[in-house]
Amino acid sequence: MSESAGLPCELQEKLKIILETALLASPEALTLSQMKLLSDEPLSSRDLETLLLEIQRDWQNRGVELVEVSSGWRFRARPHMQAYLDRLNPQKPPRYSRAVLETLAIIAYHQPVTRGDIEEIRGVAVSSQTLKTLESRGWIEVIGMKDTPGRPELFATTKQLLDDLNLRALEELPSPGQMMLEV
Amino acid sequence: MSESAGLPCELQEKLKIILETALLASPEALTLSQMKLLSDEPLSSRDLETLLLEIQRDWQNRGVELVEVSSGWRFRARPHMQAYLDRLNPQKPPRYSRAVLETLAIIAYHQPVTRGDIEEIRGVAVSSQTLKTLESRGWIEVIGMKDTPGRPELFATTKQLLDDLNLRALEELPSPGQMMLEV
Amino acid sequence: MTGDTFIASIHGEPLKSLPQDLYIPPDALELVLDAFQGPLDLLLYLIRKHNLDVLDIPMAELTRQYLEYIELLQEHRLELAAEYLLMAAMLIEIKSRLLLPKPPKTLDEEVEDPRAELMRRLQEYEQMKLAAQKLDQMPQAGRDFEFIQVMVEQKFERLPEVTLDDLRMAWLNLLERARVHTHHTVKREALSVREQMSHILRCLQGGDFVSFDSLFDLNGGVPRLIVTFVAMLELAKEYLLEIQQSETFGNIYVRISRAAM
Repeated sequence: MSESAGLPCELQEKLKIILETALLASPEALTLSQMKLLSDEPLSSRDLETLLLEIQRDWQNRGVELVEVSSGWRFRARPHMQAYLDRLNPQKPPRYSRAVLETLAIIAYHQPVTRGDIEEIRGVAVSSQTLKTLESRGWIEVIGMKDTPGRPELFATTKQLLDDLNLRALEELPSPGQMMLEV
Repeated sequence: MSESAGLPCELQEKLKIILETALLASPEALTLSQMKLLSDEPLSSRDLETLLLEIQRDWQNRGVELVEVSSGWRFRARPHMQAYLDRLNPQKPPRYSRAVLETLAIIAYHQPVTRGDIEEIRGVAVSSQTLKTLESRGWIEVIGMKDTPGRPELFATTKQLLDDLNLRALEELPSPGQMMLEV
Repeated sequence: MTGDTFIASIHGEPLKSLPQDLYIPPDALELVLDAFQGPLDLLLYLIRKHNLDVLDIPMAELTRQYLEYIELLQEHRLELAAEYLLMAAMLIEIKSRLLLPKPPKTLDEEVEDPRAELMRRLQEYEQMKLAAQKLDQMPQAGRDFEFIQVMVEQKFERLPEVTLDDLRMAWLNLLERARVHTHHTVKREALSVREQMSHILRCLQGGDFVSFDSLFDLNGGVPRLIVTFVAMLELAKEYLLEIQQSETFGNIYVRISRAAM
């Protein structure tokens, strides 16, 4: 597996077409190791990334772009195209309530947290509906039980949340503002 | 609404980008009237179709194609990309039955042969389904009739079979080796 | 919430004193409650509205406003969540502790400000409240942009693949079987001849006479010429070809035999 030599031009073009097709057709982001399966010859991560950056460049002035998200690479329509896409499908997804958003923020920034932790920070009870909304969107999940009386569930955010916000990692979440006092 | 004048170049480029994005992002085929919603100016069906044909041409050598289906226009992966896409979610490839494989082997190694020849060599009757499977796959074809009672069809293998096996000529078929029986 | 003072009327009764700056739609005081995410949110609202410092909350003022607010809500028989009443109790407790004379400092022990816990909770809550707003402002899949998924027609049934080895094994099996049943004789003729036979028949599909010469590939080399010739003899032997020559040394013409068409 060559580390840096780069690929012959023809093979490169062929691979680019296959990669582009797979990325366009895949219902989810593709990881580097998945994409390596698409090449008949062994392909180094470095060569693969070079190809991905080239595809990214090919799409530079189009309405669709290739982005890297937490679970891999995928194509998305650029946000400024949304106004046009909304004309085709005028049903906007509902905006989430403040209760849902605050619960999500607490899980995102304090994870893993129990329902009790969330209630403590918000100062009010958290409805099951709120948690269900986030779970069914695939944004949060139970990752275990806390070893305290009652063994409450521990919630964390998912890769899908990062994907849906077009982020590669949790650290890319906006800072919640200057920390005022340490918790 | 201009009927034929064509659109100014810049507007055309902008519309092409929007159309392409909408067609890529839409989970279903888009009708002409849906696509007309994407233009800020009134757009004639004729101008729209010209743009669609241009997009189709732009995608000519790619792994994805713009096609017109009964419900409108949509992008889809080209059939020959299927093999690559299958690598991403591997399922066990189906296999031909022994009858089909042996029939194919006889036609390949012994062509041109009649159904009777095949039956004589295999020692059992050859079902029409077996021959139909190979014919519809494009691997065998009837190249004439034998001048014997009943005028049976003569089968031979096709160039498609060679292509699919990655061979240049039939001679490149592996020799079955010493196990060959001589008359 | 707007900047205007709004006097609402509930069940026909005008409301006398509403918290300033608070928008209350008529006949819907519940919405006031809904506007806040809980007592911490309400306290933050009061603190921010009066431009108070979270780190140095004037407890008397804050407590007074808070109590005023929940009294108003209670007067109108609105069910207050227990958290609001709990917070009221906590505020009163903090306020009363601040009013009590401070015990003399003992040793180096710091006397904890009774407001500290409340301050901490308010700050933590406010931070998450702002974080929630920021999250909501981020472009979100499905709302602000779409992921692309080009359709893959599942119609193409997956076709079985055949390898050279499959073919070879199938042929070997046949030969093996044929050897067991010796009355079947199977012989593998030179493939090139067999292939050429198919090729010639294909060339003659049209049914017309074709010139004998044209069936030979002159660029294919001598072996190819011989193979083609042998293939033609084989075909003639099997009555699949008609070969005609009208005069000695004249052009030879070949066509597929009527019977073979």
